[in-house]
Amino acid sequence: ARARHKPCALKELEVSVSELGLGYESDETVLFRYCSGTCETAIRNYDLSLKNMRLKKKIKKEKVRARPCCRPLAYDDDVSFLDTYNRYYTVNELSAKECGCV
Amino acid sequence: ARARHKPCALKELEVSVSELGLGYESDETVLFRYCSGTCETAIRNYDLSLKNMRLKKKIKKEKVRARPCCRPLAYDDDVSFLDTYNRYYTVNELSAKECGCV
Amino acid sequence: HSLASGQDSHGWRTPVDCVRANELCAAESSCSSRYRTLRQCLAGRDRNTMLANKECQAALEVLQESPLYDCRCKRGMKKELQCLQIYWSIHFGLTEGEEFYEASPYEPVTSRLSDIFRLASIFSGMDPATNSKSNHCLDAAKACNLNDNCKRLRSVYISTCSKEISATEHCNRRKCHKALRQFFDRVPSEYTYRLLFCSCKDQACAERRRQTIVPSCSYEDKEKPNCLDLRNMCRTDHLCRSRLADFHTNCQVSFQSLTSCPGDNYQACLGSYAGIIGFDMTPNYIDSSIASITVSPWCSCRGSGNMEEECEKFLRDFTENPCLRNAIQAFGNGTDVNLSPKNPSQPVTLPPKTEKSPALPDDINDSNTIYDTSVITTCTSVQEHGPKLIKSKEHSLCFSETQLPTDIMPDQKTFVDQKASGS
Amino acid sequence: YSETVYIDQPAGTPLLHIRALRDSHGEVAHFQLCQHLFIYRVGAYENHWFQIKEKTGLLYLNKSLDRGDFDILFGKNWMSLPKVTFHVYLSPQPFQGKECETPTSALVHLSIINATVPACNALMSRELCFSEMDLSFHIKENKPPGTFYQLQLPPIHHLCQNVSISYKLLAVEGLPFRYNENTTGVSVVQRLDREERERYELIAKCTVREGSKEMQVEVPFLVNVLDEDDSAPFLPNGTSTTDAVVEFNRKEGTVLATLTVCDADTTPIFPIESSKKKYTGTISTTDPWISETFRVDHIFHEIYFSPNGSQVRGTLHEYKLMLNKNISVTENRSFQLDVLVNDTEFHGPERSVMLHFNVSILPVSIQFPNMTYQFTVNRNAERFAQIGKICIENCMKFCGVNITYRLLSPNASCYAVGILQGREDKYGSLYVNDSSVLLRPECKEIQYTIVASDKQSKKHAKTQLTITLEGTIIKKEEDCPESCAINKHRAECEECGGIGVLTGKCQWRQGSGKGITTNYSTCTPSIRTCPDGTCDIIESKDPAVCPQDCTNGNIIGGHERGAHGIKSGHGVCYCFPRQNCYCEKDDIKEPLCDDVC
Repeated sequence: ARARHKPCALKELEVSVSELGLGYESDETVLFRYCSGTCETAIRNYDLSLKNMRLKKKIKKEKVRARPCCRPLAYDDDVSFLDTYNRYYTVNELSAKECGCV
Repeated sequence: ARARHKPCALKELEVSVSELGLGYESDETVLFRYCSGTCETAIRNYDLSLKNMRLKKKIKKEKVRARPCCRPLAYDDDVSFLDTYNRYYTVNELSAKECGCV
Repeated sequence: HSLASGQDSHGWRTPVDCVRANELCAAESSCSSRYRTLRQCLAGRDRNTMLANKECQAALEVLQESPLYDCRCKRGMKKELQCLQIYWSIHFGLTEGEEFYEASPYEPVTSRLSDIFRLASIFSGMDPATNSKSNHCLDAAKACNLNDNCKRLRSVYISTCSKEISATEHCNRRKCHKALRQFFDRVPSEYTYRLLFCSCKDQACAERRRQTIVPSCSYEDKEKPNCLDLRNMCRTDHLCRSRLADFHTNCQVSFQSLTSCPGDNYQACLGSYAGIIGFDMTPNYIDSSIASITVSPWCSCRGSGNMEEECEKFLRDFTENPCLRNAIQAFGNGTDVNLSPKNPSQPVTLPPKTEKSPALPDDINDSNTIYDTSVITTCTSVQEHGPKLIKSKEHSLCFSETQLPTDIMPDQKTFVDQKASGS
Repeated sequence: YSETVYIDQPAGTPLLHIRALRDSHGEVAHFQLCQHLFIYRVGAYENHWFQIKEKTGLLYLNKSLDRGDFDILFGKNWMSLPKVTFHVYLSPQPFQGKECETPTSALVHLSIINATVPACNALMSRELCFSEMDLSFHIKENKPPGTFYQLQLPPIHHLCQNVSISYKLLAVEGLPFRYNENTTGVSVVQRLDREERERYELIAKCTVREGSKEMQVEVPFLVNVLDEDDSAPFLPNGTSTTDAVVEFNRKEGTVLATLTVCDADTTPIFPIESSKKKYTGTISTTDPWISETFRVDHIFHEIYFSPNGSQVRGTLHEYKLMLNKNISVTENRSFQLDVLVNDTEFHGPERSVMLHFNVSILPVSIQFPNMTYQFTVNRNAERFAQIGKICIENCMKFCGVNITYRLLSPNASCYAVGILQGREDKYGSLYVNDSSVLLRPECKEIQYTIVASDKQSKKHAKTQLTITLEGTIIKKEEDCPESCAINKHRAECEECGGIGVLTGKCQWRQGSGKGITTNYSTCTPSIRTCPDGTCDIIESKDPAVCPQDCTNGNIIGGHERGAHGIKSGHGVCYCFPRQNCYCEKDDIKEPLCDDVC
């Protein structure tokens, strides 16, 4: 059976700052919260119409999105840390606080 | 040069109700407004980190979206029309009123 | 008659906070008028001339009955600053004004380090100090980042303190101090102490501990002021003055107690040390050495003129304070002195010996500790203790006559002058 | 002073001995208590219990303090350490009944114990020998000798007659202190000189004999010498004269020269204002121009002298001759400027020293080096392309001289180039102002006259500037962004032009790629000027020229923000002008998929 994906929801993962891959080197850990899952239940008339119009080439060569996205609706507070060179950095809008289908 | 896409913005198209592909047959036309364009300037640390963690397989087999979507933030009012069988229909959340990168 | 105020089992007045006391007094005409009179009496006049004035004397006597007289404040209470302003409006005038040690306006701390360890292990699921594995200071930062409140307020002060304003102005120190005060006032000590007093086995950890308060902005400065100047500046601000008085009250070396801390309460000392962070007097680790823990405010005793000894004594309360050092080490090792708390109500009967000079302001510690001098009184035990250098002026020296340190007394001789006159 | 008083000690019990040293030989010390006792957090009470002998300073119990008295004094607010404090007033002549008025007093703390006095054998030898206050004394220098302390404790001596308590003062030979075995008094036997030695560390040793038992106790006995202003200022290396030359740096606040004056006395650094007033440094001149044009700044810090091996503190005063206003480039004069340094608190002779500054103000000329400026500009250059810098002779050395640069162009139709100058810049920056002109074939070589003028002196200089247009015009790529900074990859970067480009194409700066570094990869109109960590005057004209250096917007990804723009970044940094900048590793090719990823 086709892999069924869970509905769009907030997940969390404790990772080290280095693992974020932003270029910072620090052993401090952060709680990385992200949005994962499908938005099948949030499809609107808009989406159906847009999909049809792309299929009928009424809309061409345009970057349009004909299905809702599971994305953060709000972000956590900034997080700060000391890197391995003893310098402080602050990263904003790193972790999701609330998810939704948009 | 690489096809450069314009930033996410509201576009509009006048189409007949039948062309919407929702199954209604009517020659009445509606102003279909949709969101089109890229969201490059709306990328956040969240997106970069989520992308990195997917690449490092810290997040696997999950439907996650590591880039903002250009999507409607609000929808126009409902639209009504008389179809070819002289029956009235009303369709809601058909057309975008405002677009944004989420 | 005495105003409605709580009374303990002794019939002594139990202190209320000064905001409440002020309200009680304001509601009572004789008290409020006397309070006004006393404030005028205290305004700038020498205490003795004030006491000689009948009206001031009468005002004082009435106020002794009011809860205003021994009201106190609580750290982090609502209207803390207002409470302190009321407290100092009375007590600043009634002390000499230049006491070396001022009594803390805060209520004595009853909680102990062991309470913090329990809470810390509940929150983070591991005993903070016994996690011998890795870098405790790094673990403390991890624990903080996993707690929303700690993470948020830590990020507020770090981003404020590390934000470059311009090529010439390194940071906004005033905002940085305010953010630091908020962090230490609003985040539970289970998190803040772990960041501030974590124990270290390597230099990286010790440097991380030193960096906790972002010293480049909150602590270091182009030049070092004189410590007495720094103290004077601090005492012009009610909050700073109160926190410094609290530090002196809870961390002042007490030779009678096992731990060198008044009432053997490490928590009280650590709490008041954390309380002066975010003020002019902000102290910090002076280096990232793991051999010794030395903290100090950013000041020196250069340029003290005739007050060098007083300046050095003030500085030693930070740099050579066995109570503070033991408290920091105790927290780092996850140990606390579990003395059964003495029953405060049981009055002292044994002839207590007065504690070491200089005189502490009164009722510093209501935990009824017996103060006595624990100086070695006989030299017969020198071998057991080994030769003792002049460690610090509070400790008695114990040398046999022939062993005086040469740098002071190359050929030491007893000075006896038979003919010296009596006066 | 502090001591302990017990309940029911009989009236007449001696408590402690207040000592005073004389300021001059004729003085006789008189001691007096004031009427009130003050009990902290309790209040003030009539003093019935304590009295002092006016002539000897012996404080004693005037009335025994019984339990009733204790309750009166301390009943209301039970404290762990009941304590009484009061002042003992000192006067060189007898008191005329006026109380608590003399400026000199000693503070006495008496701890009141709610128990009867312990028997001698219950006291530890430490308590038999010494009071618990530190034996640390402060004696003013230059004062007559006298006894300043008595080792024997009056109450112990009174109470423990059958215990033998003897003292010794262990000290090195030749110290100015004597110990009298009969009175146990310690005296200073000569005037002390702080500038010779400011601290003496002795040891007080006490031996307690009771029957066959003998115990000894030793405590530090410290004497600090208080300083008086008894030293005149002197010149450390004898130099009171120095040269002060004003040439290119003519800016207000410039320090021209410094002379130092030493003083063997200490000068507390707080409160700074009063200490500065103690040592004045005034320009002595009648010429208003000199007083207007120069000022003297005085700073001082503590230094150490070491006469005969011991270390004593003194003060080094620095007098800096500074410009009090900008000086015109035409000003040209030489003179000697004298500064009178005065130690206001020293009352001896030679309390002041005259410092001499040989001032020479040299005129400086506003001229271009004898050359004309020639630059070539590519016809594909875009607006805000930086062509080069214009500078009069020694321009980088000038300070406080406001040189402005202007272009005069005879050939109005080919007016392609402009000149700008940042507020702190000492040079003019040439840039392409109208790129459409570059495309006109008739404009090949454009001549300008550059004028540099000094606002204050109205002096100016001129030179010629020739701009030669070169290169064949290339067709502009479609779909290229307005700013080079938007491009994330080398290919699209070097394909496109953008505002500020020199040759029609953007340039790719390949960084080191390690961690967060100032050497990040990025696409720029000109590697020479952008990014260089400075948002210069031309870049600041349009956010699209060099957002890497000038952005105040959000920077996403691993970065460190400078005062303006990106100080360092991770991987590739790219910017959307007036919006965000991004720094991210570029080696990850993420498929640009729209739907399901």
